[in-house]
Amino acid sequence: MPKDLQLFPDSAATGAAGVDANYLYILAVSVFFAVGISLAILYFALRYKRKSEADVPKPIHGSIALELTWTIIPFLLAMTMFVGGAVVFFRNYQAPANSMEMFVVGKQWMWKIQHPSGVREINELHVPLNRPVKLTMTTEDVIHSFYIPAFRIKKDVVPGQYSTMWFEANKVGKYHLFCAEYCGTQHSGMIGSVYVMEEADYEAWLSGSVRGETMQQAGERLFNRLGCATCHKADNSGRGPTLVDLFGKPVKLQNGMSVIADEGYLRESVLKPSAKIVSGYAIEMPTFQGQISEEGLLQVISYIKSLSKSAQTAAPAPAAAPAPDAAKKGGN
Amino acid sequence: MSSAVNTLPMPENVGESYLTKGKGVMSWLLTKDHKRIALLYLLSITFMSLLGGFFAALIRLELITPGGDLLSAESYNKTFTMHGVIMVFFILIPATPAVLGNFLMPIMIGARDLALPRINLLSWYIYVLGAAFTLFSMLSGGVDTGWTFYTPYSSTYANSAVITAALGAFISGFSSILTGLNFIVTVHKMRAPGMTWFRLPLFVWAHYATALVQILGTPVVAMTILLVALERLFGFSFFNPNTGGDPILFQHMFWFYSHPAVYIMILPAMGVISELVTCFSRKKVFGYSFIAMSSVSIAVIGFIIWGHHMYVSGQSVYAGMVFSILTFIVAIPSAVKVFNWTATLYKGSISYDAPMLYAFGFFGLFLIGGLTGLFCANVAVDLHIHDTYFIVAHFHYIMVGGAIMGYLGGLHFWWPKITGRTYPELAGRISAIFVFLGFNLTFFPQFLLGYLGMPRRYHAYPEEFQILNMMSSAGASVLAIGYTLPMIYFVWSLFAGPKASANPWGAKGLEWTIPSPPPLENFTEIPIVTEEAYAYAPEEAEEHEVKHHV
Amino acid sequence: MSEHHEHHIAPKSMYFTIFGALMALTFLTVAVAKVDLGRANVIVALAIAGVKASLVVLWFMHVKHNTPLIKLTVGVGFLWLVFLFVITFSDYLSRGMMGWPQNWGATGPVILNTTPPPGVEAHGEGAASHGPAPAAGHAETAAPAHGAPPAPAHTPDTKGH
Amino acid sequence: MSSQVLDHSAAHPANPNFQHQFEDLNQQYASTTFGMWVFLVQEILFFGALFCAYAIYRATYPEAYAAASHHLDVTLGTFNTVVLIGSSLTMALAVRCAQLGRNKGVLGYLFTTFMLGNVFLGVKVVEYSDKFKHHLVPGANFYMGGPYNEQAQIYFSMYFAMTGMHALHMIIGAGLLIFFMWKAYNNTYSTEYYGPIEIMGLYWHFVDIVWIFLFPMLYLIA
Repeated sequence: MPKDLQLFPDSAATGAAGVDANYLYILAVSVFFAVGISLAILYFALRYKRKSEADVPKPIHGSIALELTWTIIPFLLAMTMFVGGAVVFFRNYQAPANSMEMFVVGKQWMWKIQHPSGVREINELHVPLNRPVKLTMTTEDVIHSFYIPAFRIKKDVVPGQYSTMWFEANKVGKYHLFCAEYCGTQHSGMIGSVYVMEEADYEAWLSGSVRGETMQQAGERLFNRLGCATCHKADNSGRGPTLVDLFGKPVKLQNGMSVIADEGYLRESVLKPSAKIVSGYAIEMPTFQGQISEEGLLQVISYIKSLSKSAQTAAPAPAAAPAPDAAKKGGN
Repeated sequence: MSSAVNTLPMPENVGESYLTKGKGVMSWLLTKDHKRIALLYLLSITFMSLLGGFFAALIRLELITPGGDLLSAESYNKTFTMHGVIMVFFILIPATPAVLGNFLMPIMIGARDLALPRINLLSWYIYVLGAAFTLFSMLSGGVDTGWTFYTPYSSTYANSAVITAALGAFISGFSSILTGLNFIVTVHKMRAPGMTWFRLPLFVWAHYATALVQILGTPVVAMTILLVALERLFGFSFFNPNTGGDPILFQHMFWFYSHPAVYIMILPAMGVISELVTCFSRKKVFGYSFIAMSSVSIAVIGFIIWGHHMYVSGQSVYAGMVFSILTFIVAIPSAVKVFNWTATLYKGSISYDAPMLYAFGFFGLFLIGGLTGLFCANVAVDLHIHDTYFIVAHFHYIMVGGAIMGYLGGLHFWWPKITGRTYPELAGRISAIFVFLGFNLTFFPQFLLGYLGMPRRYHAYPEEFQILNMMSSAGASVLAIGYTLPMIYFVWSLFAGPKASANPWGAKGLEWTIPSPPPLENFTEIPIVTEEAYAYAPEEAEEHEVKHHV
Repeated sequence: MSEHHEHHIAPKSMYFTIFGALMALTFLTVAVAKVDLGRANVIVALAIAGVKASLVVLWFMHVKHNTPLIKLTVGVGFLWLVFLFVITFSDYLSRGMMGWPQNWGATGPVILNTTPPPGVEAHGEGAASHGPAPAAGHAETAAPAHGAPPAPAHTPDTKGH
Repeated sequence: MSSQVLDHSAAHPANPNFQHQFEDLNQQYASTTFGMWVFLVQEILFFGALFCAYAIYRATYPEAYAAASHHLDVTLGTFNTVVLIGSSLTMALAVRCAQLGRNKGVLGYLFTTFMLGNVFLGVKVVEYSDKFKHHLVPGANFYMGGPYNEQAQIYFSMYFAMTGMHALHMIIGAGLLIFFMWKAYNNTYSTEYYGPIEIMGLYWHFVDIVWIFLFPMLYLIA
């Protein structure tokens, strides 16, 4: 038997309060208007019931004053609702600088989640309490939507692009994870759960769970195996621009414009190098489309991020780095 | 209780009506008379609504239990897709304009027929062709992309009859375009002398605004669906991410039409409600020009707010803000309408005939539907409720609570005029009450489900949502009863219903000055209109008798 | 309501002058396309096409001497086109703005997103010897001064004609 | 005389093409031409959606568009533009003859328009076969070479969609021209009844305007 009838979802993230506040405010205004108008209609319907067929009511054309009042007041109310929503929406886009990075790859009917420390999960996400977590998400096939009702957030993952979303869990527990954008036969099977754990439990789980090399190490291994290092040398002597200290910085392009080197830019430069050529370089880089999976891309990007001093996110130092110490910097 | 007193001298039903004026099937299939074409539409739309309703029943039955045990996942997806495609393209969009609009609009403005009768018949044949394609796609394995055909699933990954269903929707779009074209030309060029724009009944204003949306919106979705079909058939890459295409561009072009399409569905119903409220409170409408202008402003603003379907889709933050402000602005004209209708009831002489009960039902449901739209327009709340059952409940309150209630109310109100027979009054009231109660029982729990986070289009759902889903399915059976009642007593009234007089409700409007059912040419003489719309009260200043020479 | 309007028949010469103008504009637009004006090419091509289209609409389709209703209809048609273009582009142009995550990748034109997010100085300031010359001003054509010149000596000009 | 009732019988002209739902031929002419203009507004939006997709992808991949458009033959495109504007001229002259009631002139000009339309379609067939030969049709065996091979598929998808839809409208137009040539042959048109020819003219000029925008957008990318 399902547990008792729950009418309001529990909230387990800092962002949830903002959404609930907006919801309750609009609910209050709506109930006020709905009840007001329904009572007016009911009262008029009863009060002015047709007594006899012959009676003909006095015609009332209308009044400009009344029309203006019930145009301007709803307009102002609506604008306050807009502002309430916009504030929370903006906050949702600004992931705090010190947030933990996690990577999500949607695939027809499962969520593959990678932690920077190398832990991989399917349809499950373990997060520490009171720590901002930033998700960088993409999909290998169709559009899905990463949705955690208890945190009141969702974001579509679109093929060919990275979508980002962040939250800060503030209540321990196990919460639903849904796919909210229709994605095919098992759309309703693409669900899972998010475990919010105390800091200590999270560290214990992290070290306890089986994992190989960290994402940066896997990225570096891929970086060398695919031959990126031959052109992208650390001292910028190769045929391609150096990647040291690149992440997060604006890059001057061939056509005179500049663009911020974020995850999406790095991903596109790997898969479609000709799309944006760095100024001063030839179009020589081959496409790696099909030679590198979405997870591999995320690992290479993590490696490139690790080369940047300024964008050094507080990636949790792997508790026990079983792998040999980081390969020597900057490739051969 | 039904008011039978007529206030205008009534020509008795002399001569042949449009029903008796031509015999045999060909006289119907090749008719150019807007009244017969309206009846052809009535039959085909009723058939399609049986089909759409069947799929709705299947969905509700499936969702009684958390596990997906009535239908397999794939057939459930095909069921809700077919429910969506049939309801949107073949019932909600054509219903009021093609049936009531086609029949009444020419008569209301004092014309013999629509401006382009052959194009009107062509529009019905295109509708039938589109319906044939959609039904063929059903027979050849069904389509499981949802009525929105989102790429890249619809263009690359779906392995069902997507192209046939897409062509069905594509073709039905042109039927809607031709109806809109006919209405615009007729209102501009065919009004009787004296029928100025601000003497037009609000029913005509609402259909004029609808026609604007049909003309300006439908071609964009027609092209978008064509591009998806080309991409799927020949491997062209319009929205294919592998070659640099952007699935979000499909969503932009799709919703550019599909949001104004919801105004194609609701505006005609608003037109019907304006007529019902004035007739049954026997009073001039409150703020005539405000209601007329709010219809047109809904049609225009409706075109620049489609992005509220895409707040979480990867659209930029800036665009989300722009669409949110504009979406809140479009809510204002709808609010103005509801306020004006309520004010019309003030100091009226209100009778509770079946059409008026449908109008009260419309008020209740459209209020909830419209106000829940504010939640969806708010970007923060939409982060949570997008693609959940909150959205499903919202648009059902507007589309079924608004558009279908208005359509049924209009059908009851003009049934005597269309068929010359009177439907059983008590049965009409009972069906209105059933529909109102059944509707609230079905869709109100879904608001709660939505905020709890139950996503849309789910074949199986977590257990804690079961109680609310069961309530919703229970309500659906009451709603089903409410909808089948009219079908029974309308058909019954065709044979055994008492003959209807020309003006059974004592209503104002040119359609009530001609016999029911009306003669083929509508008017023996084109009338000269000299008074305002809904001039119920014998005001001394405007006391002009509508001249009639039989 | 039928309004009565007399039809004046345009002289044949009008049609030929308009035809001549259209021919001239056609060859003009082809000639201008050969000159590389950078992004202005699109604007010029659209302007010429706009002039040609309005010539056809006003004279060949008789909208010039037509009722205001017809003129309004033509105007509404193009106004709705502007709605579609402007609002769809407002999404695409603002995807990278103000340092928000660009969720880049498949699309996102480069036009407006040149401001780095707050607190991040431009690439290469620190490592003067690394990477192409810091984006000081528009030094896009000068060969970037850095360690080892890339293989091809001159800046590869991908903007071939 | 201010009779309240419009005297109905006098307004019925004897013209066989008069449709009875109208009051008189003027109302018929006004309604039908206005109806055509509303139809053309719908066509503007129909092609507008295509141009919007084209514009978004051109802003996103300007170099790919430039590289791909070099595979189009500008001289053939220019020739086609001249042919189509010429057919627009002859169409306008046909309408003028109809207004003057010269059915022979109408027939002649319609025939010239019809032939020019076929020349245009012939050139399109040549261009399309050239694209097929050079593997430039998007899909499995598309290969353009060069760094922009991927995004060029978008350009050519747009190319085929836009010029294909335009050619389809030309074919429909050609069919209509045949119908109107047959009507002109039967001396249908006169100074007070020439609406249908003007409507055909509006349709043909619209298709010409679409090409006026298509030509620079597809062929003349620097």
